[in-house]
Amino acid sequence: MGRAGLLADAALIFKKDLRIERSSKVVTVQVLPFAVMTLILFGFGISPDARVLLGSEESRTVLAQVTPGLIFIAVLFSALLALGRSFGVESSDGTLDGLRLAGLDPAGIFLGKAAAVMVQLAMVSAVVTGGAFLLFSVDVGWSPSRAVLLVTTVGAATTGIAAAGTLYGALAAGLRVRDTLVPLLVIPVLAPVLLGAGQAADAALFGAVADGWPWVGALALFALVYVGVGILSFESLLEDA
Amino acid sequence: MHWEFVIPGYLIVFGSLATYVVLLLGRIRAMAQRVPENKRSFLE
Amino acid sequence: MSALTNTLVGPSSSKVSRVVGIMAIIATVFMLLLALVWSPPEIDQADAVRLFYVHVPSAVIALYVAFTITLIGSIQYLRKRSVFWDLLAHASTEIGVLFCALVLVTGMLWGKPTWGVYWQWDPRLTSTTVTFVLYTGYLAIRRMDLDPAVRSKRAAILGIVSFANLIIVRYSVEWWRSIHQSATFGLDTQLDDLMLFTVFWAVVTFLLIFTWLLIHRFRLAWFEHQASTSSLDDAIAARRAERSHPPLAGESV
Amino acid sequence: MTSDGAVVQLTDAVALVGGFPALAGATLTLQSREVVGLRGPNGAGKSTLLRLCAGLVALRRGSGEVLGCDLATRGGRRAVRRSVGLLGHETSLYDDLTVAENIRFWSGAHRADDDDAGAAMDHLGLSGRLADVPVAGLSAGQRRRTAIAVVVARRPRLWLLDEPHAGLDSSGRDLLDRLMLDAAASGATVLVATHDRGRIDDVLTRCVEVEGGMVRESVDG
Repeated sequence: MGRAGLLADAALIFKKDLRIERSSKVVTVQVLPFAVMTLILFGFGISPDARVLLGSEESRTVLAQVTPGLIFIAVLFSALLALGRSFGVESSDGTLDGLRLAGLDPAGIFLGKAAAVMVQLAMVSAVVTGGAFLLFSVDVGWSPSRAVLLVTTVGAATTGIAAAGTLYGALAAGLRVRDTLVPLLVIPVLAPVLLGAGQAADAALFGAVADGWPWVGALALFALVYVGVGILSFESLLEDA
Repeated sequence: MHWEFVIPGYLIVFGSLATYVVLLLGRIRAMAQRVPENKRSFLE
Repeated sequence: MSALTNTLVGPSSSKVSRVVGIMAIIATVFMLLLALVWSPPEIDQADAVRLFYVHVPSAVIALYVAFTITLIGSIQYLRKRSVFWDLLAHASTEIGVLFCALVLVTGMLWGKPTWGVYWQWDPRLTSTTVTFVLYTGYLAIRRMDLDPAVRSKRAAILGIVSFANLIIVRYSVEWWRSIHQSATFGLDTQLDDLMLFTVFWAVVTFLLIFTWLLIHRFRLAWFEHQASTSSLDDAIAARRAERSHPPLAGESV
Repeated sequence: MTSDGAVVQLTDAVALVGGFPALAGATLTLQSREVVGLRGPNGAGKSTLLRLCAGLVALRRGSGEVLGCDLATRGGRRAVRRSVGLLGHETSLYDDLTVAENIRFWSGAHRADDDDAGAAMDHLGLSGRLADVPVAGLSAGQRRRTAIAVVVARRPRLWLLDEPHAGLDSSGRDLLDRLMLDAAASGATVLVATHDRGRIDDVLTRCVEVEGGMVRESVDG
C-alpha cells in the first residue's frame, strides 16, 4: 500500500471519528464541561486570594501565577477521557475486527485516530485557556509574539498528547481494564509534555518569549517521535495474532 | 551522625531484597511441582 | 543445614547460580563492612554518605542495567519471537522496578539529613520516580488476561517505547530543573580513595545480586511458561473429549 | 489457489482463544459455489472456525489455506481478510452513526463501489426512512440487515456467516437465503453457522457438524 493509500485511510478514519463526535457530542457536552469544572476546582483547591510577591510592590494571585501549568493539567485529564472515548467506540460491537478485516493500513488508522483526538483536544485547550484567563484574572500585556507562542505551544502539546495517547490506547485496546490501565501507562509518558508546555506557556504569559521557543521545539520533537513510533508499531499492535 | 537515617536505609534495602528472594524461591518451588521433570531444564 | 540447603537450592539450583549466589553473599558481607564500618564519614554529610553505597548501585542496576536488558529482550523478541528474550525482558523489568523503588527510598533518606527535606525536586529523583511508574505500567500489561503471544508482543513494544520515554523524561526533567535552580543540591561530595573503592565494590556486589535474582526470576518465568505450554496438548485432548457422542455412521442432521 | 481448486482447506487446524483451544483439530474442505452449514452446540467452536477462515485468529497447529492464502503466516492472514465477508455475532457497526453512514464508511474502508453500497441498501430495504437513523436506535433485526448490507456491498469471494438469521423476521430470512444462493451462483462460497432447521436445508449444499473443537466432515444435509 502506497503513501496515497495511507493518507486516504487516515482521512477515512479521521472523518469517521469526527462524524461520530458530531452526532454523539461526547467531547462537546461531557469532556469540555469536565475540563471547565477542573479549572473551577483549582480555584477551590488553591485559595483565590493567595498572592505571590513579584517585587517590592507588585504581586499576583497564586492562581494566575500557576495558570500555565493548570491549563495543561486540565487538558491532560480531559485527554484521558477523550482517549477513552476514542477507543471506546472501537471496542464495542467488534468494530476493531471490522477495521482489521477491511485491510486498512494500520499506520493510516493510527494517523486518523490521532488526528481526530488532536482536533478535539485543540478545541478543549482553546476553551480551557480562555476559561483560565477569565476565571483566574490573568493580567498579561498581550503582544502578537506572545499569542503566537501560546498557540504554537497548544498545537504542539496536543499533537504530542494525541499521538502518544493513541499509541497507548491501542496497547490497552481489547482489555477489560482499559479505562484504568491507560491513565497509568500514559501519565508518566506525558509528564515531559506537561513540563514543556507549562514552561512554554509560562514564557508566553509572564516571561521572555524567547525562553519559550526551545520548549516548543522539545514538544514538537516529542510529537514527532510519537507519530513515528505510532506509525511503525501500529501494525503489530492491531494484529492480534 | 545521621545513623538514624543510615540504619533504616540499609534495613529497607537488604530487607526488601531478602524478602524478594524468599518469595521468589517459594514461587519457583511451587511452580516447579507443576512442571514435569523432563521439561524443567532450559538448556535442551 | 541440609534442610536449609534444600530450601535454598531445591528445584531451582544450577551450578552457575549457586556460584553466583555464594559470591553475592560473600561480596555483600564485605560490602557491609566497607560501607558501615571501615569507610570514614564524609566531611559535610557525615555518616549519611553511607546511604550512597546502596543508593548509587541501586540506581546503576535499575536505570542502566535492568531496563537496558528489558530493551534488548524486547527488541530481540520482536525480531525472533523467541520465548527466551521475552521471559528475560519480563524478569529484568520486575527486578529493575524493585531496585528503582530502593533508589527512591534511599534517595529520600539521604535527602532528609543533607537537604533538610525528604523530597527535593532534584532532577534525578524526579525522573527516577517517573521511570518507576513507567515500568510499573509494563508489569501491569504483563499481568493482563490476554492471549500469551499478544501479551508478549504488546509488552515488547512497551519495553522499547518505555526506554525511549526514560531518556525523554530524563533529559526534559534535567533541563527543566536547570532553569530554576542553578545550584545543585548534591553538594560537592568529597570522596577519598576508600570511599571510591566502597562505591565500586558496592556496584560489583549489587551486580552479583542482580545476576542471581535475574537467573532465578527467569527460571520462575520459564517454569510458568513450561507449565502453560505443557498443558496445551492436554487442553486439546480435553477439548476433543467434550464431544458428547461419537459420530454414528449415516447420521444425518 | 490450491491445485484442486478448494476455497477452504483446513487440516487438523488448532486455534487458541485466550489460550484455550477453541478449535482442537478441524479438518474441512470447501469447494467453490458451495453453501455449507455449520452445526453444533453452543461453544463447539463454530465462531472460532469462521474467524480462523477470516484470518482473524492465528493458526496454532495443523495447516490451513483459504482462497490460496496460508493461514499460518501473518501475511497470508492479512491477505485473506480482504476477500472474505465475515458476519459475526457482533455487527461491527458504530452505534452513533446512521445506517447510511455506517454502510458508506465500511464500503469506503473495503474499497467497495459506491453503487454496490447503494444497491445493497436498496436490496435489504434500508434506503427509506431507516437510512438516516443512528444504528443505536435500530432493532436487532434491522441492525443485522445493516450488517448484511455491508457484507453484500463488498461482494466477497467467501461468505462467513455466524448465525446470521438471529433476530431476522421471516421476510429477512427469505432474503438472506436468497442472497446466499445468489452468492453461490455467482461463484462465491458460503459457510454459515446456524441452528435453523427446515427451510434453510434447501439452501445448503451440505452440512458439517462441529463439536469439541473438531469438525465432523460432511454429513449430507
